[in-house]
Amino acid sequence: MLFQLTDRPIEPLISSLHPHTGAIVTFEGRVRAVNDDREVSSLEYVAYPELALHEGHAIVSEALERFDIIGACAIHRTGHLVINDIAVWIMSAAVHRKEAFEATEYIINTIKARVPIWKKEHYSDGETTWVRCDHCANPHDHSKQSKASLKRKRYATR
Amino acid sequence: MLFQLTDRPIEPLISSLHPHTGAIVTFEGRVRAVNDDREVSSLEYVAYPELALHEGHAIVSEALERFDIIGACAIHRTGHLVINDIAVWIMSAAVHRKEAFEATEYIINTIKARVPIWKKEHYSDGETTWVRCDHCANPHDHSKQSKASLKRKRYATR
Amino acid sequence: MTILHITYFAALRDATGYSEETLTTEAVTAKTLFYELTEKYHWRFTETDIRIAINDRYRPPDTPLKEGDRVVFIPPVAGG
Amino acid sequence: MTILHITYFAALRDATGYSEETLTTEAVTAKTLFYELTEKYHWRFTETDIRIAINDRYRPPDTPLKEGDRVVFIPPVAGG
Repeated sequence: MLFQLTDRPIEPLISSLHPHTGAIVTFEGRVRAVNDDREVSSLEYVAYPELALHEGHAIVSEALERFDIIGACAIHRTGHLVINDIAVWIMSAAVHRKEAFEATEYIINTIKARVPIWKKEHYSDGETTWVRCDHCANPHDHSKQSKASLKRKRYATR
Repeated sequence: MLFQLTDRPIEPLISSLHPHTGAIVTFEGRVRAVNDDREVSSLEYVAYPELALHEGHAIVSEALERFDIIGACAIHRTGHLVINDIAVWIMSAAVHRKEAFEATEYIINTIKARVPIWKKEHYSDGETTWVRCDHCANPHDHSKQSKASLKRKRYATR
Repeated sequence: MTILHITYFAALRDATGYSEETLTTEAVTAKTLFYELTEKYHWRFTETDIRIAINDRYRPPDTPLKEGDRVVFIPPVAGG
Repeated sequence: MTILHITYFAALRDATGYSEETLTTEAVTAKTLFYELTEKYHWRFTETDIRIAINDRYRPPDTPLKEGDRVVFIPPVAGG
């Protein structure tokens, strides 16, 4: 399955690997608590399923043609999501790492540009809005969090 | 823990996330069944632990300085590994995806160049050799598997 | 006159109040249909904001419409 | 004369047959010690193949050696 939509939590699981696989690069798009300086409490993703599945499948197929990879797949969540939930999960597997990085980045960039999925942000003040895109169409300045403040809290693995 | 060595199987688990995290890029280096056209049956990784931990920690710290990321970590396996085992696992988390891709690629490239870990390949004919590096120092031609043959088998998620 | 099925998603669903409608139009291309519906619903999107899908595939704005087509105007996407 | 502790890893461990040894040397720098041990063990590595660690940190080849230093010659690494 090259591209899936699901309204259930995404649990990444790489089950069956080609024995020549030397590199796997995954991308997780997570729900952020802050977007454009507004405090987000939750999100709603809505897809146009027939076209989204067609485009998603085409994008992963294009990656398999363009890059020397062994396999790739992508899953996009729909429905109601909360902070830190995985909205999209992408994986590319290759013999060598360069191609796996390139393919995964290509797939997420192209999904964001082409797949008909929309995001409604729910803010902590009760307002909601359909986001035009994560990082480009809003007219006001995308002032960044200071790096120091972001680094105050670290996360760990197990 | 920015950098760890372990002689136990690596099970990636992202447990605690900064709420501003919007993008996580992971890299898994897996044991390949074929290297330089020889059939590999298993591998042995040996580390110089005191220096490997120092360099690994320094590399992840450098990534945190150089790239606008929220967190990063890396784990390298030691001991005996078989085909498809994870040899190294790296993760970077950021507000936006570009920086997460860059940091993860920087960390794996720099680990491969600097961390004192060695790999002995065991071949199916019973021979063994210390690998000088994955992809550069061997004098003979790195003839690639044909893309078609690699793509004969795909792998799936779940 | 052509009978068409229009489906609305996201901000266009909010703007029209409909998830779908069937209508009869004189519009010959998807682009002219878009202008016709802009008059009707006064949505805030312009032609450059929107992509067009006909029968579940992206199509150029000047695509001629046929009886029974399913038409979707795609507001800016925000997946990922 | 300086007393040093040498640790060998990977291909150098195989070449010397030792994981570590303590030796007394006239070598003043890590680089001259490397040539001294190349004479002794006839390993296949040249100076350009090898990096040098002294007391668990990478150091330049011309680093002077001190009594009690732990010296490791690092053959080409292959992690990842």
